Amino acid sequence: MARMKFLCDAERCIECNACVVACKNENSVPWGVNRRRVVVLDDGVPGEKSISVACMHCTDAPCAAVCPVDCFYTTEDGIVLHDKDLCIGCGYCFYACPFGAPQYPQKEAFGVRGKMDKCTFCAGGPPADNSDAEYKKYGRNRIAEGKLPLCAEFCSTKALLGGDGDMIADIYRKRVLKRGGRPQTWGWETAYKAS
Amino acid sequence: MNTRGILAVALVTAAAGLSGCYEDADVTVHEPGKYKGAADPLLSQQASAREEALAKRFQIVQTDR
Amino acid sequence: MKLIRKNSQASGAGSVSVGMPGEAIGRRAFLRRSGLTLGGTAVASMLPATMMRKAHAAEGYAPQAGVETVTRRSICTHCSVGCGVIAEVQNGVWTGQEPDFESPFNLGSHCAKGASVREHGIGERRLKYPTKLENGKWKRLSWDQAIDEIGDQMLKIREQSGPDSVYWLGSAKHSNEQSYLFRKFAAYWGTNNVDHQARICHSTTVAGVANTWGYGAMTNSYNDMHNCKAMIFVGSNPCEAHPVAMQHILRAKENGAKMIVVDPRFTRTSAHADLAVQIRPGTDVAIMWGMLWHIFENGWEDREYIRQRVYGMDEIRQEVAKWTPAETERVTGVPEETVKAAAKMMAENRPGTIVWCMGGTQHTIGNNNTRSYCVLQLALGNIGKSGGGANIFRGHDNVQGATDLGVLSHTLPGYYGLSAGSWGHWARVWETDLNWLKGRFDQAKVVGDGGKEVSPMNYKGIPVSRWVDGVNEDKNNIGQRDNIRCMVYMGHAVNSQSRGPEMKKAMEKLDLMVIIDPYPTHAAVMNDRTDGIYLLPASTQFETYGSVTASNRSIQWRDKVIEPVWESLPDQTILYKFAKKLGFADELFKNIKVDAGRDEPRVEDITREINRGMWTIGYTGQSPERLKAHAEHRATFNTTTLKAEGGPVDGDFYGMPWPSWGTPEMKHPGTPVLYDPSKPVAEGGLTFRARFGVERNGVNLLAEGSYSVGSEIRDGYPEFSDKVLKQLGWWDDLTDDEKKLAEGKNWKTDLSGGIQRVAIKHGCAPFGNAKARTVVWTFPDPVPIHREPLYTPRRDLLPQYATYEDRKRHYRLPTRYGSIQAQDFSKEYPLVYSSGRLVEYEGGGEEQRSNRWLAELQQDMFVEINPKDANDRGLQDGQMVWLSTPEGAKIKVMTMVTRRVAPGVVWCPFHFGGWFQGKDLKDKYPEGTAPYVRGEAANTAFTYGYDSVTQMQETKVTLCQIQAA
Amino acid sequence: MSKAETPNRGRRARYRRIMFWFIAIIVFGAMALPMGSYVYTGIQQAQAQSVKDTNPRANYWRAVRDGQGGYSAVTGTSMEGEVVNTETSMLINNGGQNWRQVRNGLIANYGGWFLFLVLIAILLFFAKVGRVPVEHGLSGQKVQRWNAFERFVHWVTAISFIILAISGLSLLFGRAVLIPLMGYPGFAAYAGLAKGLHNFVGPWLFTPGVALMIILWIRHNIPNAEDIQWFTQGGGFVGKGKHPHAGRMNGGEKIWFWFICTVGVAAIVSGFFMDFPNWWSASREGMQLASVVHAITGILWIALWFGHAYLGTIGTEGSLEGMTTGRVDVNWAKQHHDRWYEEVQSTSHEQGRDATTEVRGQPA
Repeated sequence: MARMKFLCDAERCIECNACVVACKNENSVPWGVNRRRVVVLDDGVPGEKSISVACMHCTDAPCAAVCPVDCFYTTEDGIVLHDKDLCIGCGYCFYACPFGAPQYPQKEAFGVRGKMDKCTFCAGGPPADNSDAEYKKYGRNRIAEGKLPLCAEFCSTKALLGGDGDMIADIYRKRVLKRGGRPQTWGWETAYKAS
Repeated sequence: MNTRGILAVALVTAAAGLSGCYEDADVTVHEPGKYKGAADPLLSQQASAREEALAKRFQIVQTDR
Repeated sequence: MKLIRKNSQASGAGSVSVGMPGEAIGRRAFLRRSGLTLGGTAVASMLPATMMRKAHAAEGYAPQAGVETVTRRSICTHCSVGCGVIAEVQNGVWTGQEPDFESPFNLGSHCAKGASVREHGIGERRLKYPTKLENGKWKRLSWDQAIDEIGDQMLKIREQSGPDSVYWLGSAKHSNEQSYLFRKFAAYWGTNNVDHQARICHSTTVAGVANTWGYGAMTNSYNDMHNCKAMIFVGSNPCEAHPVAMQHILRAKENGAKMIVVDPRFTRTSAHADLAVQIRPGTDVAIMWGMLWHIFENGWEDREYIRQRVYGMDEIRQEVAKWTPAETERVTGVPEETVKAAAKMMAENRPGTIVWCMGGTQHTIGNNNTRSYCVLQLALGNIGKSGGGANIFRGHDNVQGATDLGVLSHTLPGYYGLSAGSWGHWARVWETDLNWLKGRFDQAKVVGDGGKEVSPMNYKGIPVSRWVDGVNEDKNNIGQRDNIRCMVYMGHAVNSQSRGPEMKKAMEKLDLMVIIDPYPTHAAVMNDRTDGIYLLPASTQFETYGSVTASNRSIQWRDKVIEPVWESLPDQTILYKFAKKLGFADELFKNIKVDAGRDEPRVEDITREINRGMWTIGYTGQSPERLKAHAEHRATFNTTTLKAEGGPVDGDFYGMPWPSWGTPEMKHPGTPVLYDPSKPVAEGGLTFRARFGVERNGVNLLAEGSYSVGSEIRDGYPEFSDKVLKQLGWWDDLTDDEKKLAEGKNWKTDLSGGIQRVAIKHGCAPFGNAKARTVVWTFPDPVPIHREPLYTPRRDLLPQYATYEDRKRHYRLPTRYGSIQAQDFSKEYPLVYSSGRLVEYEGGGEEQRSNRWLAELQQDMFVEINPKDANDRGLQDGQMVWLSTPEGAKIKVMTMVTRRVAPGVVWCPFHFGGWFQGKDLKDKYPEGTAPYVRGEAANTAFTYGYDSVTQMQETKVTLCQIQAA
Repeated sequence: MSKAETPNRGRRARYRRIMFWFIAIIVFGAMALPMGSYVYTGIQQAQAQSVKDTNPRANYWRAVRDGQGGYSAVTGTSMEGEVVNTETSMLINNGGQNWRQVRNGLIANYGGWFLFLVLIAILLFFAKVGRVPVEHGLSGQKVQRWNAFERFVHWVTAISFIILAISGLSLLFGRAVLIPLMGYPGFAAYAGLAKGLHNFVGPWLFTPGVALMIILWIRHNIPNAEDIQWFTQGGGFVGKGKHPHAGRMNGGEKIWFWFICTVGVAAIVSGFFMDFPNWWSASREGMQLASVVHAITGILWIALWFGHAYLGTIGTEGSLEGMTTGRVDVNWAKQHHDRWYEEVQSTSHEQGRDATTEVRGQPA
């Protein structure tokens, strides 16, 4: 059984933010809510690395474990989704998530946050697949169309891999072997020896 | 009601209550793969039916040609 | 909700769109409401989502279930990579974007900008209808009224001051056809005062490179970089400027290529490099010569290659000998070992490519810089090889095409120049009487650049970088009858130009400003005019169709995705309307069919006219039919070689990268790698162009013993003409029809294409086979030398590396060099100020800052400052500061304390606008058109300084000071 | 006690001692061993520190695991520039997992047990002790104990407290207890309402109520020596004996008061922290901590409130009417708050009036 996963190849990610914008475009995500983001560590110094991060669709999802209304569910192919009709916007999933995936359209007094929004792996939510209702609440359901998340499909350097975990692992392993096989050519271990 | 009676009732209530309050300490109560909310049509489809399409798509996305 | 939003023009003024959510949508309104009724929103949030107000933006543009979806194909309009865009359209509304996996350029990928192009169809912040500024207020007009009023005023100016007083500022955002039409339009108006952004991005490249080996374009392609063994990037940051190119670059790296980045900043690209060389801004020639010193010292140069194909390397050696490791380090600040390591890396890993961008070009010595890059590559023997080359990444989607098609003040389409012969050639193509054309220009001769009298028709016009001086300068000092009185900005961002306060002054001095753009632009708001600004809504390239040239010279065809939104019109329609008003429409559109109802010229006809005249650079083989076939069968092209493998376009290179010689019937496949003799010319091979004569001072300028595969002449040869054919005895290979047209003509002017056909038939390059020249004897510095920027912090280097003398006339204008450098500002302004790109924005940034998806990612104009400089000034990260420069301009920006810049250097992105010297101009935009993100334009504070050959502005290095605001 | 039993007793004592240590070791082991993993990771981290300079690529991931932030173009700010979603520049948040274990494990588990056991204890106490009557019977003579404003404040606060307790407990235990009863949509609707009520009643009603009560009654709650005596005598509840002396507030009430002033205020402050994330740039760690503090203090408060409610209603005869009508029976006052009663009497005598009133229809 395929299990859908994301993997960001840090050696390829260039922080172009295509994934962020692709998600906004495909799912009409409002300003301030970012289902995906790119984080750059060691910005501007040798060793700088960029990583695109969103919901990782955990097997034992902490968000699901702490949700007081139990609105999360996992599809057969391992995509963690949630039901906005059940969500009460309490923020617990945001506290629990290691990746900062849950997002809220508001942050206001009296804990008013609106319904939690997060990456759906472009798989929509409970309403009928690709219905207007589903689009409005969750965005597009590409999985039902036999397509993969647009962030991964649009990635400028094909750093962001989205799809069956085994296939991703396979591709990534090949890349690592290719880089590893030429010790002089990849990575920062050698890069700055000259200077 | 005598003390003993009250005690008995209290104990029964305690047992019932404790069982109701129980939440596992370390393991999530959510059951992976088990859906408990409103019916998502995506779930009524067999994932294996999609699997091939998605695998093919992945090859298209990731192939360097 | 109804999905049709376009206003039919018949519905007239006053009616607004149907189904346009406009301001009333999204979080902004949601928040505003929630502010008023706090309890209300709180309760709303407890309701099930179905009952909640929909918080999703732009929902009228969401895909609808059960509605038929049409797929259309276009090309991204942001940078020059040429990424394929697949648009999904429902009921005429652009509802989705899909990856174009078949495109050999992007293989489905996009960067942030490419992923956002659907927003063009939403166009919330677009300029929605013709508008003019009257008594300080924006007033809506109809198109006819606007054209009428503008036309009348232009004709009045023409009468009073001559045609040169109206400046036609075009754009790299035009399609090829629009670019061509725009240049032709200016010619028919009677002026050479026409230019576009290429002047301020790669003009020094074009001049420098074309004068080195023939053509001023990227020699190879992004895809060809897969074959590189080494890559050196100078002043180029593809991670932010050309992100999809990084796919090919990283693939090369994974194949084992070495990567060197030379940049004053530690860029995102540096982060992926094997070696980052952080130079002091403006020392490009020094670092190149420093590397070359090691190459010559160790004998790493390719001697045989130089002997066969390079002229003047000995003169270079003499100059390079001065750049000892110590001197290189003194000037550039880069340690000797690093320079040597870079040189060694390039020498040991061949073929290697060089990539450069604005970091190298935007200097007073930009042409020296670009030539020094070429020399490095020639010394290593890297030019004309797959995996090598000078991969000059261009900026805008069609800056290559617009340059090729001559939206420039010094050339006609196809780099034909402004000589009488060039005009004659184009008059023949246009089937216009040359004398009538001459009559359109100012007749009185003026004193030209060299001090000789010259006709305005043959005198290069004022470049875009200097239009400000064309307005402000005393008219006795300029090379035309009167000052510029009317500016037409057709797709131009003025915030990409330097000297903001001067520009503001110039704008206020003009009689008339006409801004034709999808957005109002910074130009509409940065001045304090109260009258005489016209804003005309132009369509984007997604609302029309035509061809576009990517950086690698490949030409791609765009389909129309949607009808023009609001009341906008495509550029060709606007030009037709103006031509009609100004009285030369019939002449201009003689061979171009115009759809009378819509006033829309047929684009394919324009393409064919281009094919008929562009012999110099081989834009002649790419007929609309062939271009469309390539678009359709793009999946059949190999993604490394770009060659179609089987299928209907078998053997062609994708987009027929120019030159695609001869007529379309000749089926030349295009030239994927320029000057590559390993293939026959008929299959895309080439030699260096014989452009500079056959010998100089007794030295042979033609190639020696080097020729392309299959050439019947096994040595160098000059360019082809009727006479050469006759001498070679090949004249009779021409058909009788060809002979008629070819008689007395050469490969550039023979409208039959016969001369090219016959030359290629014999395996020869029509433009000859010569050596590349490292010494450009016609330039101010024949051998590229280092000169300090006008505003330099290193006064100690001036005795050796001073700039040029002031010039009385350079592109019609007095141009200052030495008199500026003579003043010392380095004490009050100790920081070096540089600028560059962000990945989310492009150019003036008007369309990206108005795009909600992109604008969210860069909400503040900032200045990067090293922690040391910040601490010295007591500045925190994220604090507002004044950045002031020696000419008195100051901008208010936010700090970003970062080690991306070295101490002593600060850097700003140049895409911001909508602020001027500390003031937010939001209220000055026509209602509903202010970009989401506004900020100070970096170039407001940039200072004087122009390239000695092309008038490229110096926006990569000046001096500044930063203080807390 | 006979001598023959002595060795036997000694053996039994030793046996008990051994048993005690066994149990202690087992309990300690059960508690401490999981902590061992922290020690292990701590050692690992320390070791990692020493190799930090040798493998830069690994350093990156180490930094990520350390929760080091970076740069992100995504700032989570609204169009108006307010921060809506925080910490976008953080790649991995380690605290979440700990928070989850504390909340789902410690709090939800032991909190539930604890509350339940407190209830049982009260029930047992009631079963054993029964209702504490007014010793000398109701006199029919009443004395004013709480004025109208005090009563108003008390009841507003009390009702808010009940709402907060029920809604709060629903959010903590509802998933386990109520979803099986109400179903998913039903519970979600209820939980949404509960969350809304909790978030509004807390700051709007409950907090001002608590604040006012603290202001109104703080001078009566200054602890004094007699309180110690009150406690040693078990507040007069345990065993039938002489009732200890007490002022307007007895020792028990003072405990309740100072509990509110400390633990209660902590609950309120942590509640505010979570309720108004827009007022301060509340970090995820801050919110996690606040949520844990809120839950623990809330549960403690509810537990103590069980006792307060018990004593104020069925536990003590004559208490409730003090808070409902404002007046208490004189005999009740003499029994529970003798010092206060004396004080009230003396001040009113000085003023030349009687503090007590005869209630019509009541037996003398």
